[in-house]
Amino acid sequence: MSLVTDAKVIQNKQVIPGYYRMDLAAPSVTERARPGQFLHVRCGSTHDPLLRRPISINAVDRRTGEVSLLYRVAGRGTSLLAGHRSGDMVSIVGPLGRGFTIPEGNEKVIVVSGGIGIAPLYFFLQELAGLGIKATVFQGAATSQQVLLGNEIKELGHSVFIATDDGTRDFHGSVTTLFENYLQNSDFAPGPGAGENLIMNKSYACGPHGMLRKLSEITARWGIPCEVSLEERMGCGVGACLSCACKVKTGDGGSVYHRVCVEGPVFQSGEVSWE
Amino acid sequence: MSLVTDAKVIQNKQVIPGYYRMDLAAPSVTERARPGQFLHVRCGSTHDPLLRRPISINAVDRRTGEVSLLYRVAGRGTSLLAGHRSGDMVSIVGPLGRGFTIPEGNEKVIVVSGGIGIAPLYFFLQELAGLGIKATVFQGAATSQQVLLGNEIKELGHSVFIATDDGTRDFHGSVTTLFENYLQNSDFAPGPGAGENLIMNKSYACGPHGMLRKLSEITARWGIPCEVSLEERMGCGVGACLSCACKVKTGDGGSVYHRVCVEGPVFQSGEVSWE
Amino acid sequence: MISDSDNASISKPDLSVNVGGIRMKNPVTTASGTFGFGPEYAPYIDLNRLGAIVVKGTTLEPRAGNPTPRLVETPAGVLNSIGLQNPGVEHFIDEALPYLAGFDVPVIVNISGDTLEDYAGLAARLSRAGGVAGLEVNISCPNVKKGGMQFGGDPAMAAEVTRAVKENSELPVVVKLSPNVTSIAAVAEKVAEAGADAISLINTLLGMSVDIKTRRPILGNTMGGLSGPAVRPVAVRMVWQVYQAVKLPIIGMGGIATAADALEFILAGATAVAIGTANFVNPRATIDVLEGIEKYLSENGVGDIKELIGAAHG
Amino acid sequence: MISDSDNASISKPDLSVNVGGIRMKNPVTTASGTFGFGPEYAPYIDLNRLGAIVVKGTTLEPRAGNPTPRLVETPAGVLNSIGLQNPGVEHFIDEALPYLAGFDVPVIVNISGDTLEDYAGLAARLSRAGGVAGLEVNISCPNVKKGGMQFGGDPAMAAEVTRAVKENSELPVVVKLSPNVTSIAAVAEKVAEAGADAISLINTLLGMSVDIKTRRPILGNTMGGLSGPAVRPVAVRMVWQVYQAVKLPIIGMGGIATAADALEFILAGATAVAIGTANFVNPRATIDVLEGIEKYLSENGVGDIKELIGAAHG
Ligand SMILES: Cc1cc2nc3c(=O)[nH]c(=O)nc-3n(C[C@H](O)[C@H](O)[C@H](O)COP(=O)(O)OP(=O)(O)OC[C@H]3O[C@@H](n4cnc5c(N)ncnc54)[C@H](O)[C@@H]3O)c2cc1C
Ligand SMILES: Cc1cc2nc3c(=O)[nH]c(=O)nc-3n(C[C@H](O)[C@H](O)[C@H](O)COP(=O)(O)OP(=O)(O)OC[C@H]3O[C@@H](n4cnc5c(N)ncnc54)[C@H](O)[C@@H]3O)c2cc1C
Ligand SMILES: Cc1cc2nc3c(=O)[nH]c(=O)nc-3n(C[C@H](O)[C@H](O)[C@H](O)COP(=O)(O)O)c2cc1C
Ligand SMILES: Cc1cc2nc3c(=O)[nH]c(=O)nc-3n(C[C@H](O)[C@H](O)[C@H](O)COP(=O)(O)O)c2cc1C
Ligand code: FES
Ligand code: FES
Repeated sequence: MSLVTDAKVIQNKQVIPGYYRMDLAAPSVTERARPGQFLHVRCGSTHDPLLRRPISINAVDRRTGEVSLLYRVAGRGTSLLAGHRSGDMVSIVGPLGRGFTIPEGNEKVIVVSGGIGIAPLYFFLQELAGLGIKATVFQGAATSQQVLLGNEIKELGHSVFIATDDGTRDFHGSVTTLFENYLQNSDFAPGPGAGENLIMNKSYACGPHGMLRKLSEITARWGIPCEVSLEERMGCGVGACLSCACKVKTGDGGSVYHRVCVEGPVFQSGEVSWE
Repeated sequence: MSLVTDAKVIQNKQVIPGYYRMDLAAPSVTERARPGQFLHVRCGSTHDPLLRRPISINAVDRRTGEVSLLYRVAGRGTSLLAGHRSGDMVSIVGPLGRGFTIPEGNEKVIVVSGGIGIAPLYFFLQELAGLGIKATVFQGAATSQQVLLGNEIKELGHSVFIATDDGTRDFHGSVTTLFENYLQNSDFAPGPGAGENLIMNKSYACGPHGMLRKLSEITARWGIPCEVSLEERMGCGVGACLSCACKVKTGDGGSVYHRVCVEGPVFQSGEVSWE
Repeated sequence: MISDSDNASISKPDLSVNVGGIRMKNPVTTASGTFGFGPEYAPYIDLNRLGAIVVKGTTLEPRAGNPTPRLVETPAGVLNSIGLQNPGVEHFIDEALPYLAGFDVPVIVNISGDTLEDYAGLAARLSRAGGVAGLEVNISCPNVKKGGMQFGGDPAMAAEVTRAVKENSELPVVVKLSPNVTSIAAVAEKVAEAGADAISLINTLLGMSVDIKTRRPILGNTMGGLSGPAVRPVAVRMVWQVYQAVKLPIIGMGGIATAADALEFILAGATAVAIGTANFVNPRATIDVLEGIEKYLSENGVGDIKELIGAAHG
Repeated sequence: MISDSDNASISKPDLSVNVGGIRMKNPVTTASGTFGFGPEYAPYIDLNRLGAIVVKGTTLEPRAGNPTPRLVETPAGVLNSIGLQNPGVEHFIDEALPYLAGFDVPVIVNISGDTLEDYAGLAARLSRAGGVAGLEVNISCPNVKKGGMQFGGDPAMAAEVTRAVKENSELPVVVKLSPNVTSIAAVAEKVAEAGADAISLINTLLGMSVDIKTRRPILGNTMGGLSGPAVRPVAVRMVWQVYQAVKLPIIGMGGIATAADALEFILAGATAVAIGTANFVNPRATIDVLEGIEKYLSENGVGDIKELIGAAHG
């Protein structure tokens, strides 16, 4: 059972314009995958584009051995990926990276996603549901049309609050503002110095860099631990090339580079040196 | 009506293992194409492989505006081409190059093909049939299974003699030997000094370089004019880069490089400097 | 989003550039040796839309060129060893120039030689010919008098060639640098001191390829020049370095296939860009690049291409 | 067709090579900086099957490395500006070497420095460490005492570094050449005279890339090193030239992704080959190359890989 596999495409379809979902037959992945981990995917078959592309595991079906990817067509690699059809083979490496910490069970879990950031968080929410944990999900998208998996998340039993940049659905504005409004108006949220309640809350996030930085400030201010899934340009995906560096604070006020592909992609927001 | 077009794939199917036929909707090509001309075909969509590949026009249907290509999967470009499916678009440039001279009508026409060399010759034989000219075709292939279009050529009304390298069909040996045997045993063929008959024969050939060189010797010996379609690695396909050079004899005993893509791919075998 | 782009759509952006005295209506030209003498691409594009046409390398005497194979594809690139096959300068003046005179586009003639005298002779002859807007001096040729070392490999020799051409011509002189050097800036500096009006770069990177079936080099001439998208990062870097080293306008080239590629060169410091190998893949590449640059300027509210030249230096 | 291949299948071909005293059971090794310290690829391949392992570049003191982005993809290549991030030689000896000692594979340590003293110190320290089969001297670093010019850009400086290392170590010394030079043969000759036991090449080609959205260089460090299939023709050419210039064994690298690529280098003159960027694309690239070479030898009835080294020179 190797970490590098040629997986058969079960289906690959556009879910909304510019966003695709690909299901792959990959029992070796579904067996081992944990939420927040990613696959390193070969999008073409030639030397151009050369590198694999990191794509989060969006969902797994351990019964069928199928793993789902949810991806946005961002450039050359992902457009080649979008051209794949059922029956094609795709070379994948993984599952790779360190995923989200699964809560012990008694925390109130908050999930904040921006755009395609929902991809790894959905898998996380699947696992939580399996453990009987209901999360409060804040989901941001550009427009109402781009709210991905909103219904599926509700079906898992989670509460979902939606923010759209253009106001075409629910809250008009950024998801971080929505989240902060919520914190201010809700009684479950611990303000600074909320004491015992503090351990009762834990947040998990994935989205654009700016959103995560903002969220990191907010959660720090409110004293809510926050795990963020970061992106960086990757070479190897396995820790060998040191290209996916992320600056992480050291105890002594300095900083050191960690590898997003091995020590991440999930980091404690407080340890990330946001700049 | 441009010489560079994105043509829709009507069908692309394997005809025998390793050989494909692709039909493209390209009325701008079918209108202008002459036998022996080629298309410069973009096989992939990225920078690797970088260059187009020259593929002869195998047949045209002027009624439907469809052009057919018959190709062997030789390497990276042609294998990408083989992966195309109906509905895909393929960028083509052409028709390019100088084709075969269409006989005046009173010559006895001989056609000699080796392997995939039948591709452009089939289009030529189609045109001959349209003009009411019946040719004598010598077709060589590695094995009986690799005799392409043999029946179709007969259906056009031409006589076909087949040679296979492994003897699995008809003559066991090279097509040039078969052809020379034929010349020796037939009365239509002019021996050296056959006088008037000489202009009555004209031969046309396409195939591996070694076969064409051999054929050039034979036809020279028998005094039969011979047109050969040559291959050379191409860059531009339009005469600009001078990479597809073919050494052609000059009157004064010297030689000069001609461009296979513009002055060829069809040359008089007598003018080619075979080496 | 902002009305900048609306403004831009009212008045078309200014695309004109001046390359050391060669006035181009836009920055897009052709790379020598990839565009023949012009007519080859006339069925595909309107030559009149080009900023300039740089023709195939010309020598004093006709050259037969190298044995075949002359071209081999490599990952995202090609190796060529054409060997300067050309009909010689007299034939060029008699046959090719009159055709080009029919277009409203500056013609830049690429010249090559084995000795300083060759370059001097070519410069003098072409200056008298009329219809030539400028000379591009290819110094990637081996200097036969100095044991075959490339003129372009040595800053002092590159300067000598530049002087030989300048002394024999009133035309704007663009010196085309070889990338196969330790310091492209050092070569550019010497060439600038010697009086060059502009610099073009890069010529091809020296490379080779071996056929594992025959166990011999593939190219008839053993080594060849690498071009195409593969070399683009090297070319952009050299444009960047030369822009910092000298004040001359630069014609940037090496792997440009799209407007985005061309803009990389302009931002790195190129005043104009040349399209080479990409013509083989897309016979309309020059025009596609031109139209893409126009679009970028409009969409970004840039009124004049000259604002972008070297802008990446901050 | 012929029974050669039948014979070959009876006795396995001899794949062993000797690179200046480093005895490798086969010619396949790893390119420094692309294979970490070894454990990163252990989940994908059996490290024991490698001819040698060349580890990430090591310096005397720990280095933090360059700001991000550190990597950008280019056509058939990548530009990197990692900046020699590494935990320093002491940490390497304490943490990485013991792991590697668990395999029956020679370990070659790639060393880098800003001064001659750095190289001398590293050589001395690693020679005492035990478990090191050889040193690979990366001379593509800027010499801080000489204003930042690369050691590898000047034959005399390259020779000085070689001597500094040789004088401080009994280990076989492989000097890794920079391709960013006018004459790779000239550098190789000086390095050979200075006592190198072997030569490896090529390191990365200096390149850069500009972001047309931000209008700034993409890499945090502005310039970076180009590697991957794009550079292969340049690398093969340099192996060919160095093979003709000096008698030393060569470790060839630059864009090798398949056995066919590796064989090009061997036929051009390489005794061994290193796989770099290809590991990122195919974590099993080293083993795939090895198995492909074995297959080529068997199919062509070659009993010993050494028969092929430099065979393309005819
Ligand atoms: C751990 C991880 C998990 C991910 N999971 C998902 C997922 O589930 N779904 C999904 O859609 N995407 C995901 N991404 C992002 C995805 O990897 C990129 O969108 C993809 O690599 C783009 O490839 P491309 O060839 O299509 O675009 P490219 O042509 O490579 O790039 C498109 C544009 O993005 C820029 N760019 C490329 N990479 C980066 C980068 N790392 N940082 C900043 N700019 C960059 C390029 O310069 C270019 O402008 C993930 C990324 C990481 C690191
Ligand atoms: C005018 C013309 C018409 C053609 N018509 C047809 C046709 O109708 N059907 C058809 O199947 N093929 C035809 N060919 C041949 C076809 O162009 C090649 O088979 C194709 O380019 C191979 O591309 P590839 O990427 O698949 O193989 P590659 O990977 O490029 O090459 C496969 C192998 O062939 C070698 N090679 C590639 N090109 C050449 C060359 N020109 N000379 C010698 N060796 C070479 C390579 O080194 C490699 O070993 C024609 C060629 C020409 C010049
Ligand atoms: C087939 C071919 C022929 C060339 N001939 C010449 C030439 O005659 N003179 C010259 O200065 N450069 C010549 N070049 C180099 C190009 O002008 C250009 O510098 C180089 O190809 C890099 O640009 P590109 O990557 O866009 O092709 C030639 C390049 C190719 C591919
Ligand atoms: C991410 C990365 C890091 C590298 N680090 C080093 C290094 O530390 N020392 C060194 O000598 N070469 C280093 N190199 C260069 C490689 O060892 C090799 O010479 C080069 O990449 C060419 O081979 P390739 O095309 O197979 O990758 C590095 C290359 C890459 C891509
Ligand atoms: S991508 Fe290579 S270390 Fe993370
Ligand atoms: S392929 Fe360019 S001239 Fe023929």
